[in-house]
Amino acid sequence: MEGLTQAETRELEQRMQKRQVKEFFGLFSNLVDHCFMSCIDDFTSKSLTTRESGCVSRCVQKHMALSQRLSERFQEHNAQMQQQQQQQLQSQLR
Amino acid sequence: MEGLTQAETRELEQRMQKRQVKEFFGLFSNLVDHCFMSCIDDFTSKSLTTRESGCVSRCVQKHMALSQRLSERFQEHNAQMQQQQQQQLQSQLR
Amino acid sequence: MEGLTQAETRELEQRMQKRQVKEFFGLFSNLVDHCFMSCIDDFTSKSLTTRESGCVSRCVQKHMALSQRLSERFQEHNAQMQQQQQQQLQSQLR
Amino acid sequence: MSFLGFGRPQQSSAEKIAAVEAEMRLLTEMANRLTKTCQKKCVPNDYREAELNKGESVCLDRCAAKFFDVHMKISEQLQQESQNRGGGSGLGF
Amino acid sequence: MSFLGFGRPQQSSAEKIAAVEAEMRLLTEMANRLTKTCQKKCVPNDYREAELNKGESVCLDRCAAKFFDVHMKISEQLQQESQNRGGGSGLGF
Amino acid sequence: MSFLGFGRPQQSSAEKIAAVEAEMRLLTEMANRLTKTCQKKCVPNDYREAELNKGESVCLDRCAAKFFDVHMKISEQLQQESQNRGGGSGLGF
Repeated sequence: MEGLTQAETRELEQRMQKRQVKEFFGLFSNLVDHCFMSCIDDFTSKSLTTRESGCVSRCVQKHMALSQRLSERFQEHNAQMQQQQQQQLQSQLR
Repeated sequence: MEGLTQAETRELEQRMQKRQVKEFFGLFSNLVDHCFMSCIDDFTSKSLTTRESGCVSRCVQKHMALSQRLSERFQEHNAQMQQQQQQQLQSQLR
Repeated sequence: MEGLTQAETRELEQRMQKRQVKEFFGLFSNLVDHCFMSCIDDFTSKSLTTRESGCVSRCVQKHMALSQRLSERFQEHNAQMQQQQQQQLQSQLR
Repeated sequence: MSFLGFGRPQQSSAEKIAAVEAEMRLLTEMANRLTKTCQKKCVPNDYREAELNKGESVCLDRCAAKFFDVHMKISEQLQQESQNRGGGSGLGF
Repeated sequence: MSFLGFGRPQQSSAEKIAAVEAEMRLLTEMANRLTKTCQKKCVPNDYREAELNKGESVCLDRCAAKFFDVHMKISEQLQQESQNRGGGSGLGF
Repeated sequence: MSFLGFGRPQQSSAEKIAAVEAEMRLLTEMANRLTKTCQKKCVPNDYREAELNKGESVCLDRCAAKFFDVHMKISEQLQQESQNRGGGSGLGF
């Protein structure tokens, strides 16, 4: 975070924390929606069937695995982008 | 709202009002979208057909009935959750 | 903007600018999503095929044409609404 | 001269700005919904051409006209409903 | 007495208000998702009738009950997962 | 060193914070879209297994690479378009 004073960094961190809470609830809601839509199809009773319950549990695990994997690809991509921008800047400064 | 002073309650109410306006417009937009997507299919003319017009009207009425019903289930659920939390707390304090 | 002082107008413009940046990124993300979902279907390689690449490019162009056209219809509609409101007001004041 | 009553007298600065902002947000939201909806209804997803053809263009114009009608119709229906019940948005939550 | 710990002592005004606001936002969000999801599961899109029929009503009630169960179940699973990993949300990003 | 020009000299505190925030929001948004899109493209909805299998994993990696390419491609196309028209976002509204 070059370019920010300590006070600015603190202010930013507080805002980021708030944002993360909001972000987390958004992702959580999306996950509930997605796994419900994918797994729940039996409305002859109000209790989850064994099949539905297992499906939801696997849906959550699979979602965590896939978002973990995509997160790694995303970070690699960002690191690469930053490197390219730095090289561009340096060649311009020469 | 135990735990809030009068000034805090007023501040909160003002924010809630703003939120409700925003919330209302979001629900309204969703309703327009949903009923349009469900009912409008004839693009040979720019006026609504009798069938489309009737479908939209029923779509709105049905949506209100279903969101009313789900709202009741939601409130029952929340009341139950709160009761459980209170009982848990009381048994911990004993 | 009748009814706003100069300072209020400036404040409003600053907020609008912020809103437009946010708005732009939202539209951009929607466009990426839509053209990706519509055009990308081959996951046997990690490079875009010629077909996919052409499809994305046409998707963007077509999207710009259609949102331009709908934007014109929208503005015509708003102008008409405002005119109606003004006429209504004037007939009430008579 | 406004959907949300902007222009009422004796509003504070903050209230006036908030009202204009809310109205602009509402219009933007409506424009985005219009685009998304009429794109789905009128333009196929295969993108074989970059230009809108005649049929698509006419469809978009009619779709827009119907969208404004449905918007107005539902808005009136909700107001009606809300008066019958004596207040409340009628949207449930 | 709150999902988000509202009512903890020694919070500032702003913190207390933010906590209540966050909780209300969360509940509203959940209510909206419930409506959208159970509408898709239980009510066909053709709108031949304006009233909910018996079958649709029963389906909505069961759908709501299952929705709360799934919500709770996933919430517990994420907490479990997060404890196993020693922190983090487990949602990836 | 930033998409949004963070790091330009002589910004006020509030501007610098807003710029960093905007950039983080943009990245989070992009990450969420990536997840949603590639999940739809690569992972079937029946959830018979809890683990990603080999085929799904490879598909996700390729999907991510293509997503970044499409993102970049569209970004360049819009910039091009906007220069041709002499300003404006080219997104219509």
